[in-house]
Amino acid sequence: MDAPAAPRHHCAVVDIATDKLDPAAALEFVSDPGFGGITMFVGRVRDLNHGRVVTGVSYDMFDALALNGFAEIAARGEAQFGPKLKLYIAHAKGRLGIGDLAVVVAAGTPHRDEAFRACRLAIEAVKHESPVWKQEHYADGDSVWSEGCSLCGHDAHAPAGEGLAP
Amino acid sequence: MDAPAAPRHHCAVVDIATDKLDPAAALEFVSDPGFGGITMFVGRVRDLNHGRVVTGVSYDMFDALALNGFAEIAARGEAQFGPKLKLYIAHAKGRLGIGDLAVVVAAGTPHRDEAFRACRLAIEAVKHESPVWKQEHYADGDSVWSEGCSLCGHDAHAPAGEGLAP
Amino acid sequence: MKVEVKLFGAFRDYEADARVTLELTPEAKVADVRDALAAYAGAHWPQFCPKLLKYSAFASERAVLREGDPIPADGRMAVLPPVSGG
Amino acid sequence: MKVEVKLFGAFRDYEADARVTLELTPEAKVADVRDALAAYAGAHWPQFCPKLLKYSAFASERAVLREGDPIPADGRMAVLPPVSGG
Repeated sequence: MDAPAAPRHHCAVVDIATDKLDPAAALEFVSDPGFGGITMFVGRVRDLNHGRVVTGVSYDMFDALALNGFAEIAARGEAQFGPKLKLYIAHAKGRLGIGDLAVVVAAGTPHRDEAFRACRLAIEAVKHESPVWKQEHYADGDSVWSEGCSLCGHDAHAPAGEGLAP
Repeated sequence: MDAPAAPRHHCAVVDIATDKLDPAAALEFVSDPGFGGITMFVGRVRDLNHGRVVTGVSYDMFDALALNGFAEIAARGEAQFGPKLKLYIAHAKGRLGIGDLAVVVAAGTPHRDEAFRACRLAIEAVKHESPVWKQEHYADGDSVWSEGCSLCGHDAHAPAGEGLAP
Repeated sequence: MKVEVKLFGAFRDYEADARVTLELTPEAKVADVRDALAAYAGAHWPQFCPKLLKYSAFASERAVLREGDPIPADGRMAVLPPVSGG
Repeated sequence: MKVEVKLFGAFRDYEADARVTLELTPEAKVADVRDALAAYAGAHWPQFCPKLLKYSAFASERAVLREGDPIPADGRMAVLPPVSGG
């Protein structure tokens, strides 16, 4: 089958000061008459993390590099699952409250197994590779940058609990 | 943590003559301030199956047994993932056109891995165990009941291509 | 006793009202209902493919039944061809 | 040459305008920028934990860079602490 003319991948950084993540738009984007399966992941801000009461989070992002990375993730999905894949990747930036949407990833494919695998591939890549940083704000007034995944090739993950943040 | 008071599982058979599947309601239902991950699967009617042009499908369903089965699937999810799980399972019955939603399954959990696994567990169980039968209608006027999964304990799957339908 | 078997999926093509009433003894098991339905199909459904019944299960409104299970007390059953939801 | 390093995440806490300008030779590599930033941090950021830089990567707007890569021609870089999106 020839690739359809419309873009098959949508990548976005959404500044929630002026906009918001839209799961319905994600479903719509990855839909196709030839697709029977759509899998969507929605990440939301939780009220508790490691036992601390969270009142909100701030996401910092290197927009240009993040968008490049999202497009690269989509290309990787297409290399793995072929052109019969539509992928939607959108991440929020700015200050979010509890329950606010932080990330929406959706994958549409002819069959469900590829939809699940493509969606999982995309959200894992977004989480582990994208230049996005989360700062949690706590009920006691404290704020802490989350420890995360090191992008240094020589050491894929920073050890947990080493106190990288000041 | 005590189980919350609100029902954690929503199971429905939706007669699309009078109603329709609602992914937004599914997302809303499985949301919780303590949940960071939501995974949703949406199954839609495809325009092609095994190379034949499909114009629509009809879903037949044994409603009472199907609802019992959905509740049993939810109980299985809770046994596997614990009470911090909200699950939404809804399947359409009646005549559907191309692109219409056939099934919506959503799982909300504190973290994303459980959300993916619970959603996958639920859709696989719905597909393989629920008393639902799909009849495909083709452009040439023909209609065929899809071959499927046998519920006989002695023989879990009917062999493909044996021509079970008349 | 009379046992009413609801028909679903491909079985619907054989009976306009999607049900068959069979006569069985009170001590009959699900396997006997299967035999009785096979006999009924052989007598009334000339186009019927016996493989469909071979791969079908029987159920009450609450559960799929095994071959050795007794017939539900209310005599209400269903025959479930291989399922294809989702 | 002047190299402007944008600061993200936990690095933002150390400079109000979230950038540092470093002086490097034209043939400098990414590893030299890392050393220069470590020296800058040691001189200007009393609260700084050196482990943060150890686990951080450098990047242009287009890609994460390796230690042996040359500095981008436009002198614009970013330091990326461990990421925590999603």
